[in-house]
Amino acid sequence: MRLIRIACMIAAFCIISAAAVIVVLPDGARVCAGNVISDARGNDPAPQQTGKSAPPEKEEPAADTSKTLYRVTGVVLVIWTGLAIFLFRLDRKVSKLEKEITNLK
Amino acid sequence: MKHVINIAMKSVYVLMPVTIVMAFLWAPPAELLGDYSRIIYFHVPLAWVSVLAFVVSGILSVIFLLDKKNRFSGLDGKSFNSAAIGLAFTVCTVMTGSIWAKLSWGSFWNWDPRETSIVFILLIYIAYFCLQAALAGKSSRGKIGSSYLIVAMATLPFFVFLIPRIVWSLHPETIINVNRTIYMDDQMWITLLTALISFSVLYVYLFNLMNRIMVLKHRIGEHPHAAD
Amino acid sequence: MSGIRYTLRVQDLAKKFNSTLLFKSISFSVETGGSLCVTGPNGSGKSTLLKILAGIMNPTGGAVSLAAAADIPPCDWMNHIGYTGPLVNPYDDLTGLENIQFVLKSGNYASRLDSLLRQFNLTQHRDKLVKHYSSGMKQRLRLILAVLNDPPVLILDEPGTNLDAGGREALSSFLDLARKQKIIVLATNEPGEEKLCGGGIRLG
Amino acid sequence: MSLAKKNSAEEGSVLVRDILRNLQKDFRVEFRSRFAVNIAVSFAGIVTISISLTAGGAPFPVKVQSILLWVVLFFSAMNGLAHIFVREEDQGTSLFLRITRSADSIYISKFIFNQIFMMIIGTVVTPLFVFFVGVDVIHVLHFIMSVIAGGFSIAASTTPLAAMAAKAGGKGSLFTIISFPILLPVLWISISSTAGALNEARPESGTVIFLLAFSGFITAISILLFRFIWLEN
Repeated sequence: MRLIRIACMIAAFCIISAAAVIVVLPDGARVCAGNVISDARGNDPAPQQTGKSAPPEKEEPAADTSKTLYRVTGVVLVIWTGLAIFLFRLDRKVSKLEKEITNLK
Repeated sequence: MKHVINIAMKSVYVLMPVTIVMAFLWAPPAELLGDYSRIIYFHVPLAWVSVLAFVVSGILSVIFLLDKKNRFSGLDGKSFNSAAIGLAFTVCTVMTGSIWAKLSWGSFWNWDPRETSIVFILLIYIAYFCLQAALAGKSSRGKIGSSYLIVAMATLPFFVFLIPRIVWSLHPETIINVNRTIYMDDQMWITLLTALISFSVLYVYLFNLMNRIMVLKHRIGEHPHAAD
Repeated sequence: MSGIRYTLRVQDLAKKFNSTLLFKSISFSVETGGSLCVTGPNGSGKSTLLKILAGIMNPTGGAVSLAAAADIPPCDWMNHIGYTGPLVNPYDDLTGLENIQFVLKSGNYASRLDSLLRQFNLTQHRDKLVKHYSSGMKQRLRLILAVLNDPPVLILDEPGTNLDAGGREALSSFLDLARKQKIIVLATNEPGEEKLCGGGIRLG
Repeated sequence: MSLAKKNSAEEGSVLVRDILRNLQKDFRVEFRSRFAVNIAVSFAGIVTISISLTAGGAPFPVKVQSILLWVVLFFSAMNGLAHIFVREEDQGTSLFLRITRSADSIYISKFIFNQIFMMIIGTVVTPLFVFFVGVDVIHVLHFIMSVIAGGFSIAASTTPLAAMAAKAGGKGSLFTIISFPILLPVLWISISSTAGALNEARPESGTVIFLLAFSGFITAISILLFRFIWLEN
C-alpha cells in the first residue's frame, strides 16, 4: 500500500505543479514570448522554422513576469515541501521498524 | 561508506528546492519560448530518470535470472520497484511533455513519433503490472516477470532511437538529432545539469526507500510476532 | 549403459512454499541396485520431493546430485532420469504408439518397445487415441513412457494408481527385474509396493 | 579436442531431430483438432466479407485499406498464436513435454509452428481481402514483402509472450493485454508500409528492415529467456 501511496504522491506532485504552471504562468509569460507562440499556434506545428524566420525581441524583464515567476516558484516549493515531509517521515518510520526488527532477533 | 551514501541520498531534500529556484528564477528564459521553456528543467530530467529506472529494472532482472545460487535476495522485487518508479516518472514525463507541446505546437497531443513511442513504453510497462497481478502468489512470478522486463528493456532502444529516426519528428532535443538542439547558454546548461542530478538522486532515494519497505514487509511476514 | 554405476545423493534438502515449510534436512544417497520408498500421508510433500529429485523443481535449500564417473549437471538429467507421476499426461490427440514414438530417443530401443507393450498389455490398444483410453490404460502408458529409454534412474510417483490386479503384477515384476541395474525411487502408500524397496523414508 | 567437436556436432543433430519431432507432434495434434486454424480462417473470412458487404463496393482510402487488412490479420492470428502454448497447459501435457525435450528445441519448434501458422493466415487472408475489398496494389513486391515481414514479426514477438501468458494461467485476455503493447509498433510500421505499397509514390524499404530487425532482436532475446519461462520454480 505504501508503494502505491508514494507513486500517487509523485503523480499528484507533478499534476499540481503542472496545473500551477498552466494556471499561473500565462499572464506574465505572454509578455515575453506571446507573439511568437500565437504565431506558431496559428500556422503549422513547426515552431522552429517560424522562430528562425521571426526572432522575438530579447527578454523584457517586466515586473509582471517576475511576480508570476515568484508565485510559481512558491507554489512548486510548497508542493515539494509537502512531498519532502511525507518522504522524511516515511524514512524515519522505516528506520525505526528496521531497528526494532534487528533488536528482536 | 554506508553513512556517506545515506547522506548523499538525503541531499535530495536540499537539491530539489535549489533546482526549483534555479529553474524558475536563476536561469534566463529561452529565446524562443520564453518562460514556458522552464518546463524543460523538469521534463528532460523526468524522461532521463524514467529511462534510467527501466534500464535498472532490466539489468536487475538479468542478474536475477543468472543468479542461480541466490547470492542476492529480492532482486525480482527490486526490479519491480524500479519499474514502478519508472512508470510514475514516465507518466510525469508525458504530462510535462504534453503541456510543453500545448504551449509550443498548439495541442496537447498530436502523435508526434516521440509521443507515440512514449505511449508504447507506457503501455508495455502497464502490461508488465497486469502480468505481475495475474501471477500473484505463484512461485514463477519472479522469473516470468523478469523475463518480461528484459524483453521490455530490449525494445526500449527501438522506441527511443529507431522510431523517431524512421518517422520525421518535431521533438527538439533527442540524443540522435543533436543538430536540431535549441541554443542554450551556460546558465541554462548548469540548471539542467543540477535538475538531472537532483532528479537522479530523488530516484535513488525513492528506490532505496521502497526496497527497504519491501524487505521489512517480507520480514514481518516471516515472523508474525515481530509485527507489532 | 549397464556398466556405469550411478549415485543419487541428497544433502540437507528443504522446500518451502511461500512461508510454509514442507520438509527440511532430508539427506540420503542411493546407488545403482538400490531402491528407496517415500511414504507419508497426503500433503506431506512426497510428490514435491520426487519432483526435486527429478530436477523439475528447485529446492529451497540443500542439493541433489547425480554422479556417474563425473557429476551430471541438472540440465542433463533429462537423459538419465525416467520420471512419471499423476501430472505427466500424454497427448490426448495422439495414439499410444505416437506418444511412445515422440519420447523414443533412438531406434535402438525398438525391440524394447514391443516387449514393454506386451508386458503392460497395451499391444492391442496402441493405435487408439489416448483420449479414448481408460485411466488404467493411461497409467500403463505413463509407465512405459517413463522407462522406455532405459534410464539409469527411475523416479515413480504413485506408479500403482488406477492399475488393476494384472497391472500391479506387471509393474512389480518389471520393477523386480529392473532393480538390479537401476536406482529406483518410489512414492507410494501401498504396502505391497513398499515391500519392493530396499529402504524407505517417511515424511510428515 | 576432436572428441569435443564430435560431441557438439552430435548435440546439434539431436537438437534438429528434436525440433523436427516436436513439429511433427504439434502438427499432428493441430491437424486432429484443427481448432486454431479453423477459428482463425473463419474469423478472417467473416470479417473480410462483412467489411466488403457493408461497404457495398464503395472504395476506401489507401490508409483505411491497410489498417483494415492489418486489423483482420492481427485479430485472426491472435487466438491461434497463443494456442500453441495454452494447449499444453490446458491439457496438462506441459510437464510431459518438459521432461521429454530440452527447452531450446521446444522454443524453436513452437516458433516455427507459429511462423507457419501466421503464413497460412496471411496467404488465406490477403488474397481474400484484396479480392473482396478491391484493393488496388501498385507496388506488388513491396506489398508482399511488407505482409510477410509484418506477419513474421507478429509471430516472432508473440511467441515468448504466449509462453508467459500460458504459464501465468492464461487467464482470459491476459495474452492480448501483454502482447498488444509490444505488437503496437509492429502494427503501426506494417500499416504504414502496406499503405506505402498502395500509393503511387515509391515506397521506402526502411519499414521492412525495421520489422525484420525488430523480430530478429526479439527472437534472439526470447531464445535466451525461454528456459527461464519454461522451467519455472
